[in-house]
Amino acid sequence: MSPANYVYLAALLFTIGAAGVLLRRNAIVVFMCVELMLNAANLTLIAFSRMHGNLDGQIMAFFVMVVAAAEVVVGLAIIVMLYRSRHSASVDDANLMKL
Amino acid sequence: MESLIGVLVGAPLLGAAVLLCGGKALDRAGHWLGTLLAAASFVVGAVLFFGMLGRAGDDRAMHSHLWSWIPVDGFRADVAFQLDQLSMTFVLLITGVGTLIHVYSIGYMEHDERRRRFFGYLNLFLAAMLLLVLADNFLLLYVGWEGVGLASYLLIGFWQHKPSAATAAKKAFLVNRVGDAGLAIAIFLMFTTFGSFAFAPVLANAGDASEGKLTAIGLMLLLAACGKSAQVPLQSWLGDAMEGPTPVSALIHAATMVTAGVYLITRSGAIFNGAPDAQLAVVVVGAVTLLFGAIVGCAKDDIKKALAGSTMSQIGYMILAAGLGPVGYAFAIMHLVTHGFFKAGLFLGAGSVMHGMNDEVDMRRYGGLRKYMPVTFVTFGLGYLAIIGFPGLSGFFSKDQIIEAAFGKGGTQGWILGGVALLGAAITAYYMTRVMIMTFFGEERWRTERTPSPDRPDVEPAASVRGEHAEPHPHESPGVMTIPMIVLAIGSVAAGAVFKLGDSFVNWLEPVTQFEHGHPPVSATVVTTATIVALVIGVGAAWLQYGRRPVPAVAPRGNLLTRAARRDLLQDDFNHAVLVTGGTHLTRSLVYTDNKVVDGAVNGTAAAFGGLSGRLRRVQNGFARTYAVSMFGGAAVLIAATLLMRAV
Amino acid sequence: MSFPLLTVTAALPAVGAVATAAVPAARRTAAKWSALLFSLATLVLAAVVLARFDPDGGRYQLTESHAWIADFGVRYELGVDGIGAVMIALTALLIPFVVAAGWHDADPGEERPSSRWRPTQGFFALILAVEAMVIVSFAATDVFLFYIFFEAMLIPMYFLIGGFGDRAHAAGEDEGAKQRSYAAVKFLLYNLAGGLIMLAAVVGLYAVTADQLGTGTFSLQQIAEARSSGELTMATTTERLLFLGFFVAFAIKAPLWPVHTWLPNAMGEATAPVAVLITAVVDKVGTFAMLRFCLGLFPGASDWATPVVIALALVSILYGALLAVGQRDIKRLVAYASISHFGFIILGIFAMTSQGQGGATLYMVFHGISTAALMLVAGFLISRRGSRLIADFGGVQKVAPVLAGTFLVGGLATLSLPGLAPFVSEFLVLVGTFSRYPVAGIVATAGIILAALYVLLLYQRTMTGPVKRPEIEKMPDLRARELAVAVPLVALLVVLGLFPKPLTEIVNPAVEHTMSDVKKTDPKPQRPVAEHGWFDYKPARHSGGEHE
Amino acid sequence: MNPTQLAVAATSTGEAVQFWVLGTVAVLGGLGTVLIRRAVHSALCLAGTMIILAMFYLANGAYFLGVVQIVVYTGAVMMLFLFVLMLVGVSAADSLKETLKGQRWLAACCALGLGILLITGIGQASVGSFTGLGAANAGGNVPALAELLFTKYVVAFEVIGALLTVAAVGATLLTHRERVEKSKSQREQAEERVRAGKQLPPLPAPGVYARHNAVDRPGLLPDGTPAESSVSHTLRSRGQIREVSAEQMASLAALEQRTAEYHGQPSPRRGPAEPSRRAIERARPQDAGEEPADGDGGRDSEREEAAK
Repeated sequence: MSPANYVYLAALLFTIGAAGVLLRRNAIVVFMCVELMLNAANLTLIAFSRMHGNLDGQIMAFFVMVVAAAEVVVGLAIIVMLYRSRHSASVDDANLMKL
Repeated sequence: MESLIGVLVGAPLLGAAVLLCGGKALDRAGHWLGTLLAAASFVVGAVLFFGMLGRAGDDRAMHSHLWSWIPVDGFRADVAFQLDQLSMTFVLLITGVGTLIHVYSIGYMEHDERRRRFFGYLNLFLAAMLLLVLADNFLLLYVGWEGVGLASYLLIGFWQHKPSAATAAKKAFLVNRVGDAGLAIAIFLMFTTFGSFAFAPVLANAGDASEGKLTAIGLMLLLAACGKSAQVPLQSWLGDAMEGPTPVSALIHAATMVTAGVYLITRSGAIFNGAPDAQLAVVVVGAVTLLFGAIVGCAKDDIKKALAGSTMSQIGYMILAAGLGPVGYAFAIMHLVTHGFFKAGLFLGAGSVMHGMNDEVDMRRYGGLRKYMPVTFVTFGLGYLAIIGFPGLSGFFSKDQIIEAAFGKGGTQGWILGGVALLGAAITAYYMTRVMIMTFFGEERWRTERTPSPDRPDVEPAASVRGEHAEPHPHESPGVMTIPMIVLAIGSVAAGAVFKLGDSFVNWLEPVTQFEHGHPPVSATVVTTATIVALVIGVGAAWLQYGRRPVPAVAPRGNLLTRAARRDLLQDDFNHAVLVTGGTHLTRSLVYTDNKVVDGAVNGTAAAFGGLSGRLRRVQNGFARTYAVSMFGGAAVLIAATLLMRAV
Repeated sequence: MSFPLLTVTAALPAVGAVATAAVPAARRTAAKWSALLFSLATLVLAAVVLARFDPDGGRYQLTESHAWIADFGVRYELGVDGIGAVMIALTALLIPFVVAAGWHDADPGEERPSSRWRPTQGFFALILAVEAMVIVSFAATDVFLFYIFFEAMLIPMYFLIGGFGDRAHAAGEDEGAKQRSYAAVKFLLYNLAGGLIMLAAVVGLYAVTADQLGTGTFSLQQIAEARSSGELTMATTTERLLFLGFFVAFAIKAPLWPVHTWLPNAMGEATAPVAVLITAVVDKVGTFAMLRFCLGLFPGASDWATPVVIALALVSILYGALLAVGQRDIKRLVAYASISHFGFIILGIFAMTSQGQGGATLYMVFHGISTAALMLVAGFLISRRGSRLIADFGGVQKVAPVLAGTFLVGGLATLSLPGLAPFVSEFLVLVGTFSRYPVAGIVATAGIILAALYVLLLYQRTMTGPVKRPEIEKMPDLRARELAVAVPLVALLVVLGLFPKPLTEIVNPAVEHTMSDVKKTDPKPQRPVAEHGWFDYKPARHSGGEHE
Repeated sequence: MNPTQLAVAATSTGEAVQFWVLGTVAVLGGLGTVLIRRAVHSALCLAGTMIILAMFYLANGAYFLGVVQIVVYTGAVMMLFLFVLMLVGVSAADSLKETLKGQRWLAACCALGLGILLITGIGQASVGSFTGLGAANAGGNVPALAELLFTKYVVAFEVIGALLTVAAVGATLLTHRERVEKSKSQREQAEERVRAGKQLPPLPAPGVYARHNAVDRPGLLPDGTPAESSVSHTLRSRGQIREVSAEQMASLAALEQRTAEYHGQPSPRRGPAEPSRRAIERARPQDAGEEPADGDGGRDSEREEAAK
């Protein structure tokens, strides 16, 4: 079995995640889709790590996880804030960012 | 001796500077200072004249180089003077008549609070006019040329509080400016043809240049002369210029400045000699103006405007003579000088009449004034006799010569020109007799009131009706005014005979202008006789119309020609319709264009960008998902581009 | 290493600007005097520059050269030829008048009495800053150095136009402020757009020199040397594009039709002294730079563009004059008259004759002085009446004869009356143009008729006629300060009109250098007259018959 | 099978089978995350996908990460998601109606395009075969990772630590609600009440006359009307108060009547049965249906209150 399979799988998951980000309105679900994309990236990293026979890829995946965790923490905090002020978690309701 | 030439110009220039820059302290003595400096200039001129007489005819020209003015690589203009016989003639005329008119103005302007400034302007005029005739190159002549224009502008508009005076001044300057442009172009042509525009090299080498060039230069010079000398088609300003004080009309718009065109053509004789087409144009202009001015002069009721028409006509004679070439130059200048005397005298007389009549200018409000103003009557009468060419007086000699020379042109042209000149002489006699009769003879029409009647709303009410003055009490003017009139009257009587005596004047000018005898198809005696006949006809017609019958106090409507002549033969109407109205529309549309089209193009571009960004702004709709789409789309495009680059 | 005279001349007003800005808020008069003294000191230095300049010496004199941005071959290079020296002198001459005329223009009004509000200090400091930048622009022989100051000038000018408008606005204070900010923004955008185009050309020039010489340079002298030795040859298209980049910037600055529309707005809304600063000083950088950079760096392209430029200049002359006739606002009238005059200057430059270019240089100087005289006196007039509309005046001559007199002299200078300075330059430009392009010369001559029309119309409508309005009846004549501004300018106009020789002597060699840059010689007259021989001139006797 | 060997023997058939089975499930989980309306279900799908990914990690020799994926990601992070979901509303579900015009098409295009491009890109890349992590993991996966982390990547590690700290503090700060103004003292509150014109003394107690002391029954005012303010607002809005019945009111009135007669006093005002009824109706909106004549008025006033 070729490492390419893992990479194809990752690409598929990444694309699904991207579609989710674009389609879903619930901020939390959007966030989950972002997580999916990150995980897809991690999968490639780990697959490549095995392919090359060193652990740098795993280290990268580790860092990605940490960053994702930090991002989730801050992101969810923002969502909570948003919900408090707008009583909604829909990304479409926060549409003041325009000219 | 040469260094005195500078003084000629310098003295009045100093006077102008002092009088115009000096404060009110000079108000009391300013007029004397101005007169003194004018007289000083005359004295210097006389000294130079006698010095000149002491030398041989070919050796009389003097030069004085003052300083290098504009030296730019190949283009050299200097402030340098040249005093030859032609210039000398003018110097004496200008300073002489100028001084007399200064004296006259002391009386005439006595009650004007701005008299100091008036004398300053008069001095400025003298300086500019002397510069004009003394310059040794065309550029310096141009300085004098525009300088007299400025002085004329200032003096016509001297009573600036009158809108009509201000308008007339502006008109005079503008029309002159058109002529000035012609002079400028003539100078450009000289520079490109000869590499110089000093008299000596240009005139000496004129024969070498191509006839086309010379014709072009000649026509441009003629344009300049038309402007300054009020010749058709640039004559329209002269009548309006009578808004100025009467001494100004006498000095500038009769005796000196308006004859500058004749000077220019005579001075550039060498150029015209090489360009027969240009000469023909000069002659035509002179002949047309001669009739034009005379006809206008017949119809005007304003005494000054009638005289202005006469001036135009007389200068037409001079231009006509100058256009005849070496045959006529000397006669043109001779008529110029005699005209300087009698026309200045006539204007001063008119001024004296107005002075006694509360500034009334309408001759229909005059009549029978000979009893009240004997000196004015006599001097005016002598001037009158001189201008109509009464045998023995100055006008007779000078005008007769011109008519003879015109016939001498030869062929059909000669007959036409001679005929026109003869006709002009008859009309001159007619309108001058009319002026004379209406002013000094007949019933005393100034005693009757006159108001504009409903059917003639264009009639200007009499001065007394206008409420400006009370009923006039005609009286003789003070001595300071009559003495210059007497001197000028003597000049009008005697100058012609003196000049004619032994052809002294022609011989005097001959080294500068050359002279050749014309060959008229008929003998001189016949021409003289014809002239006298024309004179008699003119006087008779005028007497029949105005002497035998009482002059109506309100001008009759008159026939078509009269009405047209009253309106300066419709030239102003033409100018107004074509130039003023057209110009106004042009400027208005250009102002509109500048705001809407030129500026609009720029503002439109700005607005287009604004509109575009307004559209693009809508893409920024605030929805995070839309932004996300563009982000992913961008990423997709980038990946596509990378893949494509690799593929290629 | 000699004394850096040019740097000091340029630095002095800059120091003055800082000093003036630092004057405490309450001591406004001290700020005014500081500005006046610094500008006068600069005038003295400029006179020294003029005196030290040797017309027979090398092309660029008083040179200074220091490395600046070595990586890009940018050097701090100053030096003046005759034209530059004269222009620096003009700048230094006019600023004291501008300062004196604007003495009360920036006094804080009743509405802003706060002691921390310091408009006066700012106004005069900005004027001095402009002076410093203009002097560097005239002295810079490094293209990049020139570019920086050419652009930097916009900043103080922007604030001068937008911040210190004319209080006399017909449409009221608020509308006035709106118009003013519009004018300032328009000024900035136009000139910025030109500057950006020029920046591209500057970079392009660097690329060309770097490509061909190995090391890129902006130095005029180096480029000229490389060109004459054949090391540097620009491809025709490259040269034309670079020329256009420079020319557009200068044409906007100058301003040339059709990119002129910022000038009437800017001059109309700014105070009269600032308007003088714009048209008499700052705009001259544009025409000066055409002469030095467009012709000096791209002679071939200049030759190529000449027909179009001449056509545009002619349009400017007639169009500006006709629009001046149609104006109802005194200051806008002067602005359009200036557009007409700038047309003459550009015409003279591109006529490529020594008379034309010498005339154009003199024109820059004399137009500066004459416009200053006319505009400053107009400013005095406007401040008395509180209106800029011509229709609001009439009969001023009667109540204020000295004001009317100086105004008339300024106007007559504007219409190039012989005897006053502008005549000399205008005539030279016309002769120079005519000798190469006769038709253009004749068309331009029509401009002098129109000039008479707009000047005399203006004078007639404002000064003559009966006094109809009570505001005019009480109008005072020129005060001592105003006389001190008007009289020297008028005197200069007269003196330079009669004795322009000192200036022409300085300018002539520089013009010859420019002419050799563009490889042009004056057209020869058809029948040249060898030398002025009028002392031994005897009129030839014509028999007369030969022409008949 | 030895895990090390598993990693080395890269492409066993077992792994292939595992890949295809689990991979399919992972994709289905991903699709579920995106497509299911209810957020909780989405989260569950995602958690499933993540666990499968953890298995892939393990299969690829990343034992530490596989465990971390399960513990930290699936365990902690997803729980965090669920917590926030609870906070925001478990029942929250996206409606299927797309609000942004063309968004769905654009999103589909983007996603499809991105996917196609990615897959094309991978197809063009020359992906080799597995080298295997046998050598790298020789001393155990965790020590090997640790060695790298604390030597080669120590700076990044520190920075990421700082990032985590900052993120934690930031999240705390974001969600923390600072009291922006000083709390009012009793006196200030009293003054405010006076100024607002509210009732100053304590509210009347419910259930007067000692007949009813329950809090759900209004006290009666001296004129016999029930005092609405005597019962808790909460009880009333829940509809949990009891009315003062008409009979009781009537008997009360009769009692007073008799008392008056006994004292020979003139007859007191007629008991305010009508107003009291109205007041009670107002207090009990759910009873309005029984007496339609009065019910409309009650309902109207209720709407007014709700509007306020």
